[in-house]
Amino acid sequence: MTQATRALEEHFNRLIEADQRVEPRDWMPEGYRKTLIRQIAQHAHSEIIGMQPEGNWITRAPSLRRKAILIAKVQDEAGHGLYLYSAAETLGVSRAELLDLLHAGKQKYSSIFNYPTLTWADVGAIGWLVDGAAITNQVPLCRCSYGPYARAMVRICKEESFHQRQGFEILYTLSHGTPEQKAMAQDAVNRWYWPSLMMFGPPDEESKHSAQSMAWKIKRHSNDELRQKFVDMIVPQAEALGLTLPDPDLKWNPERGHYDFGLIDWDEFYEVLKGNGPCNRQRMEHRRRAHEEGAWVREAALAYARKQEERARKEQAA
Amino acid sequence: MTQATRALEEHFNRLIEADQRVEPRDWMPEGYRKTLIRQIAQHAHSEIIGMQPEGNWITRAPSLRRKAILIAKVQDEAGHGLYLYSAAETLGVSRAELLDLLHAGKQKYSSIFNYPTLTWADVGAIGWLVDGAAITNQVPLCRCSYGPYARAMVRICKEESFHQRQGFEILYTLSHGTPEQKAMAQDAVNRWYWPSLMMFGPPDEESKHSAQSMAWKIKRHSNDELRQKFVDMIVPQAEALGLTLPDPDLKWNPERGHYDFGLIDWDEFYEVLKGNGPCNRQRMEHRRRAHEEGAWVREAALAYARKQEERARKEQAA
Amino acid sequence: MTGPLFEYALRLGDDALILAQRLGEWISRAPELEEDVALANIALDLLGQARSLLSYAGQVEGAGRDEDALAYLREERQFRNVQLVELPNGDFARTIARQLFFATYQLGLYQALATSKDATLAGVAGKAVKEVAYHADHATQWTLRLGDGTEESHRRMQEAVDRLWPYTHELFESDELVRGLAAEGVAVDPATLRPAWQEQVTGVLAEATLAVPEDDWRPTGGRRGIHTEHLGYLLAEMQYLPRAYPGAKW
Amino acid sequence: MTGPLFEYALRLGDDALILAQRLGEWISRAPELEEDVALANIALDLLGQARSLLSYAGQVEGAGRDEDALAYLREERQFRNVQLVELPNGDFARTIARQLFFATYQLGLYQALATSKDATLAGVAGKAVKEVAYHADHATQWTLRLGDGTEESHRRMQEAVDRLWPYTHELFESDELVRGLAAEGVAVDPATLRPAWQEQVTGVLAEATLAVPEDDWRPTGGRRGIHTEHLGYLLAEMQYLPRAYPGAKW
Repeated sequence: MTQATRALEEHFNRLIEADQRVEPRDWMPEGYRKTLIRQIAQHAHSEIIGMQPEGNWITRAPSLRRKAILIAKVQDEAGHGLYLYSAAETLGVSRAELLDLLHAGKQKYSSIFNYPTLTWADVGAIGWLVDGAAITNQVPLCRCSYGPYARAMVRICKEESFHQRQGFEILYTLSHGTPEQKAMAQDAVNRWYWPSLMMFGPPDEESKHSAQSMAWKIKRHSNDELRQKFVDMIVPQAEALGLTLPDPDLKWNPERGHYDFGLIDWDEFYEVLKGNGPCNRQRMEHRRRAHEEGAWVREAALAYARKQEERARKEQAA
Repeated sequence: MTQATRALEEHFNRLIEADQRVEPRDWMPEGYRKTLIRQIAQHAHSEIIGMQPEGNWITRAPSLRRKAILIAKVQDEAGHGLYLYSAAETLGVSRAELLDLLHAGKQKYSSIFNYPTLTWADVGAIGWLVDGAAITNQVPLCRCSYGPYARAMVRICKEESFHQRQGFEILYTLSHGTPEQKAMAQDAVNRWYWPSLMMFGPPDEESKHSAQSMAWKIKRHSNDELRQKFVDMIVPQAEALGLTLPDPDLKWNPERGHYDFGLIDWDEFYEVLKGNGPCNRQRMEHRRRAHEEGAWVREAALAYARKQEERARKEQAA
Repeated sequence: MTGPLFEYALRLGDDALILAQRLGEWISRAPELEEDVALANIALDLLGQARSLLSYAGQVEGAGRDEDALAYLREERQFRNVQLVELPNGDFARTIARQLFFATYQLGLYQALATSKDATLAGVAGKAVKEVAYHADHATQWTLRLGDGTEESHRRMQEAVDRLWPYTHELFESDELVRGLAAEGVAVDPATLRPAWQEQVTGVLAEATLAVPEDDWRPTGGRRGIHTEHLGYLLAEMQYLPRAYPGAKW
Repeated sequence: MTGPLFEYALRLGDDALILAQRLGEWISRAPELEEDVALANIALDLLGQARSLLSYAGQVEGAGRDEDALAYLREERQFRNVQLVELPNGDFARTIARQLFFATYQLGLYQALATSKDATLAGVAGKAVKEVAYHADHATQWTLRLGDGTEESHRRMQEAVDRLWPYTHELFESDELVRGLAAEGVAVDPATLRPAWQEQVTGVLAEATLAVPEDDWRPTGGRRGIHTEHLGYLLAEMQYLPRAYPGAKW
């Protein structure tokens, strides 16, 4: 390491230490850059793959108001994807490259989106549980040490908490509707509860990247801390909904000041992660098909832009 | 004309005169052959294009019994197509050639199939009116001078009259059901009545091919005679259904011993014939797409058959 | 018998509703993320217009039907949209051609309707003009890119324009009902919108190096509830839940 | 709570019903007329089996539900078919691969079920054996033609086999319910059908010059009402009319 590099690294470390933001113009260790690219890309991919399970209900939303809210929500996810790919671009990697990595199966997206949305209530359950877990994960990221990512997260978190309230409201309406509607809501919660707990990633003792990420202040809390926080949040919300959570071991622990909860089926988690969830193949095929079927459109836009440039140049020359 | 040909022609004329059947092995005038090919092909094409408007309701039939009856009916139409293409093949033209002519827009199918099936009641109206008109047209064809065609018609007519009863029964059930169902039935009859009268072709004074066809005993009755016969048949059936026919001029004429009926909109007829009916483009596109998307399958079957032959030959040689 | 104003509001509302439904099918399938956003945006605008117009229709009718009763509990034969908006999306070129034709029509319509003597219609139209101007611009930009882009995009865009052109005639059909309302200063006679539309659209097509199709076939019937065979499938999907759970609130 | 026999009849009935519905989509779209006839024929056979089985389920349940109430008025989560039969048709190769896998399974099942102590199940199965033997033969012949036909057909058929293979595991899953009924001599434990199926299918694939896929992914859930996202659309279309006209007779 040259002396110049050592000086840069010290500057970087001081920024981190002082809880200040690292910006694209700043020098940063290669590991930091790689970790951020991996994390931001995975996050961006999750937003765009996440459009599918909810998008599945756009044409079948049961009222025009719900349809409008759902379209707006899925549109927000596309927008979040855009912010996040832009944040990643500040680290020197283009959206097209990241999409190629996604399509080649070389980068991941959140496993939660590999479960199917079987009924309308799933849209509510995703809003309440999945967006709820996402917010729990993401709120600390608003203070992430990398500036562009932190700023994208501020904007995203604001919208996500809106989405979570909408999901809660869908479930509330169902659980206070007809007996069939209440059963539909309970069934959706039963199916989405455990996968939402898995969204925080493996238990701390198995988490590969956590320690370094915490040191770099990319991450602020461990997986298990965040998971506990989430459980503590949703238990009273489930009561307000009049729905139960499918965990017989769930109960308040006055000593810990937290809810205890049952064992997570980590085998299922790793199976889905490996590609063997109910919808992994479907999600990737849908995504790849949209990309491939859109290739001629993107090429046309490029060709047109080039022609326009050419014309402008000729006009100037004339 | 050589003497031999003259002798053959006399034999042909005697067969026609004596109301006997001309068979594939018999000599026949080129015009007779061409007329038959055109008519049988158009008839065959009508059967296979006719699968579409009714096929449109297979996945949406309102009871399992109706679904089964409808599948069987559409299947019969495919079967009729097969008999008729076979009958045409006895005249020296292959099914593949005829399909190519259909797909190229060089041969026609019955214009009736260029109207959309908008509701379930349309399936009833097609059965009752369209199959009813078809039978009226086809019963005399069972005595057509060309043997293979006449025999195909015998078989087809038997099935068609079954279909007509089923259509009648669908409408009867609807017209004796809820007010909405009755309205649905009446609406379908209103839409299919006039087009079904057009199925007999232009008025006699405008019909191009009729005189020669009658002389050759391919055709036995004029368009207008058949149309009158059809109207006389359906008026009492409509009464039995409790439905009205959308023609204010329809009334019994005791002098003629027939029902008088209103003027047909021949402009509409010629527009549809020209290709400008509501569904002409859709029907042709559907048909062409099925054919094109099936090409690789037909090629595979052919390739496999050749390989099997080859293998059999080698085995024999060994 | 329902009145002409009810019927007129349905026509406009159904156009917007059915097109919003079709555009909604695109979301997560667009050629790029920006277009997922743009198409969702247009769908949302149209859905908003549909909700206002159907609510108003229900109010005018006075039989207690709200926007959802009208959207979810009518049968195919009771829908009043033009056939253009119910056609399957096809590829991106077809969707863009439809957007160009429809948005240009709707922009002229709403601009004129914004001065309607009917305060509600004028309000809905006035608010929507800005939205629809964006829709027209979006479609125009893409028509230029696809028409004057690559060989393949040109071919596809020309095919799309040729295929959909026949369905544009129905947009400008007038009948006694609309002429009556137009005479009262309530509605806009669509026939009056044609010249400006023609000029605008043919101008865009020319700039996009696309040929203007010949007028031949003129499919029609939507305003009388005569639709293509595609609408029934769209409605079966759209209306499924309220049909399956009669009386439930969502 | 409904009894195991009701549940078992539903499983068999729903498999037949949903596959019949999918095959019905082919009619007028087949590669040649003979296949329009053949696929319609198979759909009709399956539909007939479904009607007998669902009628019997309704009878066993004793709650007054007939075949139509069970087919048209249950929701997605109440359907008990395996996921294999609800998957979209795809191209002809995929449809044939599904037919090969399913008909071979169903043939073994019905042959065994024909000696069930339950007279109705035995009767339905006994009658269906001949039909299903034809289905299996039809699929086998086409698998050979496509696998050992042209390069393109081989590629497509292999792709189809690979894609659908994971869904075959579910066919042979047994659970307490079916083991209980099997112990009483009423049902057939599907696990017992696997070896013969495997031998038969791999034999056909080998003759068709197709590779037998590796076992990896094992999607499942149909017997508990966990389906793919495709089933909801199928049901929305299939059930539309009875949902839209509650109580009407057809």
